[in-house]
Amino acid sequence: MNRAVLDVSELPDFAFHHRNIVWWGTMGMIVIEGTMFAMLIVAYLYLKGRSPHWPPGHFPPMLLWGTVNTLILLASTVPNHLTKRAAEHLDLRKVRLWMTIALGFGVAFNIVRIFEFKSLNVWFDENAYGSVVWTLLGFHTAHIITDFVDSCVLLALLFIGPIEESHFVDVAENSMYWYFVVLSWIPIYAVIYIAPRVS
Amino acid sequence: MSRDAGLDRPREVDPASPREPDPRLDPLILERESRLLATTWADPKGFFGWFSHVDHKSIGRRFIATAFVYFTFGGILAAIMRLQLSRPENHIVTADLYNQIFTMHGTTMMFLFAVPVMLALGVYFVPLMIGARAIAFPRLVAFGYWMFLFAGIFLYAFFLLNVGPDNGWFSYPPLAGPEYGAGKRADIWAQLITFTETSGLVVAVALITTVFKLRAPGMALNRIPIFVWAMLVVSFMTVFSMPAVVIASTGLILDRLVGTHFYNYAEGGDSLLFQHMFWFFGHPEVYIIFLPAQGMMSTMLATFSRRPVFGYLAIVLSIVSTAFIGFGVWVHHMFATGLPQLGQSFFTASSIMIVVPTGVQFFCWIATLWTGRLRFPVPMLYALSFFVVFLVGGLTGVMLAAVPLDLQVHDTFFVVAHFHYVLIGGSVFPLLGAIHYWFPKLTGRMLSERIGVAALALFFVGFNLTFFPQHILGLMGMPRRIYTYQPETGWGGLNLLVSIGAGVMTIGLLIYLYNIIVSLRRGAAAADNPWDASTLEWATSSPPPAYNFLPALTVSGRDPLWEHPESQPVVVGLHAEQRDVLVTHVMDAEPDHRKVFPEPSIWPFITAVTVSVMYIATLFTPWGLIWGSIPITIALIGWAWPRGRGKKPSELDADIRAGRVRPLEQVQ
Amino acid sequence: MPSSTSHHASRDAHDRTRELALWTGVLAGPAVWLTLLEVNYALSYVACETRHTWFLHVATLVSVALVAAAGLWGWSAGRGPRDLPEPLTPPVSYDTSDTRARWMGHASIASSVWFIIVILSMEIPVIVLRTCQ
Amino acid sequence: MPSRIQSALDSAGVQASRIEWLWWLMFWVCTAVFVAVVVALGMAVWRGRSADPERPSEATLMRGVAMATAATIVILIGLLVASVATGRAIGSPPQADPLTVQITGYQWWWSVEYVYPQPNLRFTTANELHLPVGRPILFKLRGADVIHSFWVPNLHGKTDLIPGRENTTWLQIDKPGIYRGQCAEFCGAQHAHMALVVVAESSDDFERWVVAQREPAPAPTTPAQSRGLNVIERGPCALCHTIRGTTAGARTAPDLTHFASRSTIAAGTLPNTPGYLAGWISDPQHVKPGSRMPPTGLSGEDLQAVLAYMETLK
Repeated sequence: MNRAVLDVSELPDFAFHHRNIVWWGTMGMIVIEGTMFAMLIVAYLYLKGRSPHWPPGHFPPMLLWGTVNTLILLASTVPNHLTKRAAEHLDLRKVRLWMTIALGFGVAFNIVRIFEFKSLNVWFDENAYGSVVWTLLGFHTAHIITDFVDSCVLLALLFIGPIEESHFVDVAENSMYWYFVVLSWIPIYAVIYIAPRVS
Repeated sequence: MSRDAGLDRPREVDPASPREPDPRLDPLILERESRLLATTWADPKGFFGWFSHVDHKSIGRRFIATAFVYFTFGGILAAIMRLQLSRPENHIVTADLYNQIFTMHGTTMMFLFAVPVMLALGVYFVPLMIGARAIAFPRLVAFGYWMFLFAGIFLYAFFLLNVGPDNGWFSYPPLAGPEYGAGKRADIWAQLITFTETSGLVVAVALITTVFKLRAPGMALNRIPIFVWAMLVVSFMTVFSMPAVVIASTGLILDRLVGTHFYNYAEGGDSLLFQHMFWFFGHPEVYIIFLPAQGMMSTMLATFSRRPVFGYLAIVLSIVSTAFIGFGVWVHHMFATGLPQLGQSFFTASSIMIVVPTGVQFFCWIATLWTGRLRFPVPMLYALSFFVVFLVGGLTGVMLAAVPLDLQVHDTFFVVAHFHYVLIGGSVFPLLGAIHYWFPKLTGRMLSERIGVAALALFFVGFNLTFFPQHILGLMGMPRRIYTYQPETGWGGLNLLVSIGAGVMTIGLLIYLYNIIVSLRRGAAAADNPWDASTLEWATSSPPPAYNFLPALTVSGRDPLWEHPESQPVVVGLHAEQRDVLVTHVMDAEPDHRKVFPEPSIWPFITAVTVSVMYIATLFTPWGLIWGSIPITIALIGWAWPRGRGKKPSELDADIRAGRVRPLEQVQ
Repeated sequence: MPSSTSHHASRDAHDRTRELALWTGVLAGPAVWLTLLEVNYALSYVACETRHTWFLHVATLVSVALVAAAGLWGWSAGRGPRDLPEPLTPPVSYDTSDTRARWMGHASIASSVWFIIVILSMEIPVIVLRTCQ
Repeated sequence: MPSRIQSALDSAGVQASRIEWLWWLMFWVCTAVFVAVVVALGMAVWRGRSADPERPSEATLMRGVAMATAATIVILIGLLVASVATGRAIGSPPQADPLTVQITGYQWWWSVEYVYPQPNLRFTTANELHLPVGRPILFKLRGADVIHSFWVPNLHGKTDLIPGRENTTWLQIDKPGIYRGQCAEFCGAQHAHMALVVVAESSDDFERWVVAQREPAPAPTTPAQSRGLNVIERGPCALCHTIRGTTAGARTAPDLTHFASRSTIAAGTLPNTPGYLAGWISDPQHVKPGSRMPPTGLSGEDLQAVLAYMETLK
């Protein structure tokens, strides 16, 4: 049969960013969880709007630990960025290095997070305010831990193998997800720590 | 419009590609390649193999079949309700059982049938209609199927233990809250939501990625089949609406399990918060069910009018704007809750305006018929009956958008009639038609036309007998969700008529089922393209091979099979010995790179099991979340652990430094 | 192959703003309307307290302006073919991206006009109803 | 015809009749649209059956679709205006001195309090309202446990009774008569048996009724009646019910002070006759499974005595 052909045999077999379908999968997760965060924040503001005084019968959360954690998160974007770039250049050694450092930030963050819960000045079953701030903070912590475990497994793979080229894409996507965790924290921080101070 | 009706012919073929036959298209070569592909893409056999399938067609078939099983359950429950209501003060079921039954009916139909069956058809047909070799994230889709299967088993297991949810499919607190929702019933409802959302969300993400990245070369955005457009839009709606109900039901579980106060007014919570979040999901869900059906309508009408559907742009825009407006009408479920009238009326406006996009599609379809050369096989008859029944539901929808009128008929049988006209008329009619239409592709056999007509006739008559009188019952003051009524209300006569209608409708569906069973065994063998349709799923054998297409196709129009497909270039160069899939660009589907897709794996099944265990454990103790997540983590690691093609890090590093491995950005 | 990918990069660069315009044109209408709906719903409480509705009208006007602008931007981006080197990997993507862009240009206009109507329909309650009921 | 006492299409009040008007407007408009579309569909199908109909150009079709769409938008805008205008009309607050009635929804009955400025004029009854014709009535609606919905179709649309919120609605009755209402928001096991009776009567009759309702329960006159009261006060009844003028003063169940003046038992479940009442008192769970009223287990004599006493609660 005399038919024109489109020869794709020379095309490469992996790519980064939005050209790789893994990016779309990660984006899907990010959008879904971002929407959940948004819903929780809406719920918080809704309850705040219905309550005569806010926080009801409590001091607002202590600023110290939350702010410390915000700084840790923001700082963690540097090794995170370097990890991503190293991955895109298929530089295995640098990926290992920066990813380990980024994980260090993760550890620090999770430890401080414990103090954060303590400094909320309210217990989750005291009233609706306590319920919503605990849920917000807990939900975000769940994301941190998930990404943390994910990164650990990935890093272990990078050291002991077996790995293939596409793992560099996974590393890049993992970094992108970390960016999401950091960015989503900023509005949550505003809601948990600033909103109770502005009436 | 007509200018870019998608009929632009190929330009002069690239000089680079040879004019003499390409050796790779030699029939013998193709023959060998097809055998190789068949083994490469085959799902494993045997008992354990059965749990490891990742072929979107296999998963899709299971998905569709399972959804219809749950549909049958929901239908049986409906029949029991109609028996109970057939006369005043009937005692076929107790109040308690009736409340479980109507809750189970609604929950089943919405969460275990309507939404999943649409996603299921997407899983099976979207990759075929866009000429892809597989669905994106096949393992994730398999996982989604298992979660869906377990969701139903979970719900019905507890129902049979007489602890089925009994607060309605909307499960409002405080009735479903810790104080008044005794036992585990409300928790089971809330956890079922978590099950089905998990399933729906992963499938939606897979479908979005598939449509954006795996289209056949040349299938630019303006050439995507309308059904695929609908599935794409619906997947986006799923992604943005389901989180709302996840949060709502999570709040409910927390209130019940660990004593939070989201919905407890005594502690600063608010039960209307639940209603807002539930309906922010609940109304878009109606369109998640409805839009794919509209896509099926466009598909079938085009085929049986022997012309491209009229107004492609208008229809696509209608689908998209319906999706958006669908997110702005939820308050019309809450008109009776005493919200400020001005605020409510904004939602009246949107609820009324959302009619327009559907109207536009009606007009486009009528224009298509007007200028078509029609054929009337059973799918077309379903499509035509859709017009009549859905129109009724659409028009009563306008009435319900009016706050004053809604205050009268809200939560009455008028509303029951309305949304059954919308959901059955708007979705199930096209769906049953589409099953007729796609059955040859799904099974390689044709459904019997004769039996099909009989089934449709009974279904149509029974449906209208069942639901039309309910409008009147509602106006006569009969509320929903009552397990019985007194004779002096004067509702007995119409209710008897309704119940008779339900019987007729059931017979129709049974005949439909009989048709499927018989045709599976003795149906006439189906050709590749029995309806002479225009979309790509008909360009391969019926049923399609595991690898969908050989050779892989390119398109240069909206109706490839009506536009000299033989002169279309074909894709060569995908390796047959590994699961090569061509990834293309979002906008114009230009080839970008080849991706090796994952092998079959049992880990999605194992993961689904561990996740289900965790969900069920959290019904009883919050610690289920902690302990349950450990096996899940293990399962996920097993899932992600690379097999076969992996190398030692040192080797890979060496390859990279030697330049043997280069991502696209570095190819220069 | 190598040549065509480098040229691919250039294509991407060249397209970016155009695609942005097209997507904005198509999606601005619904997005702005949805935002306006939420805003109006929130403001309806304010309207009840203050017995004023002027800010609702202002919100409507702003939204209409935004949607109209976006629609026109998208439409203009959809017009006329581009002078570009031969696309990647013939013979598939003939003038695909031009017909597609024109198509999205039409979509921008249609979408914007339609959603301006929807936005205006939300003025009716504001005009007819009292602020608190 | 019995159905007429609970029908949205037999309006007996200002609000209901406005809504009914809107209903008929929408009904006829929608019917017209339905006919138009089905006719167009029929013609299209009819043409399409012929082998090769002469085809209008795509442009002509586009014009047709555009015009149909424009027509749709115009019609819908019209309906939107009608709807909002009706909403404004029924939502306007009462002008003249309204009668204020506080309704509280319980699982599964209605507590009705007639609210007067002077506390001593207030009184409480249950499941049966008497309302004056031609006078605006303001309802204050509360949910005691779960969400219920107050709905008397002949008079007005429904409004929810939500715990922790107070909703208000108001209506005005034109036609005297007896109307039936029913809880319209699913509220649990006995949602089906949560009806209320509305007796709409002239202001004079109404005022007479009010005066009677304000009275405490009459003292028992016969030995049987006294025994009945005794059983009620010492027995389980007094744990939940109130009978003004006796020591029974609990508020978790319907006020029985003028029980005999009502037409139904258990929120419209049974007609109020001695026979049904006996059945209800001895085993409520049989009549209304899940009801909050437990079986009283009264002896035959006690039961007869209670019935004898309760007949006096006019």
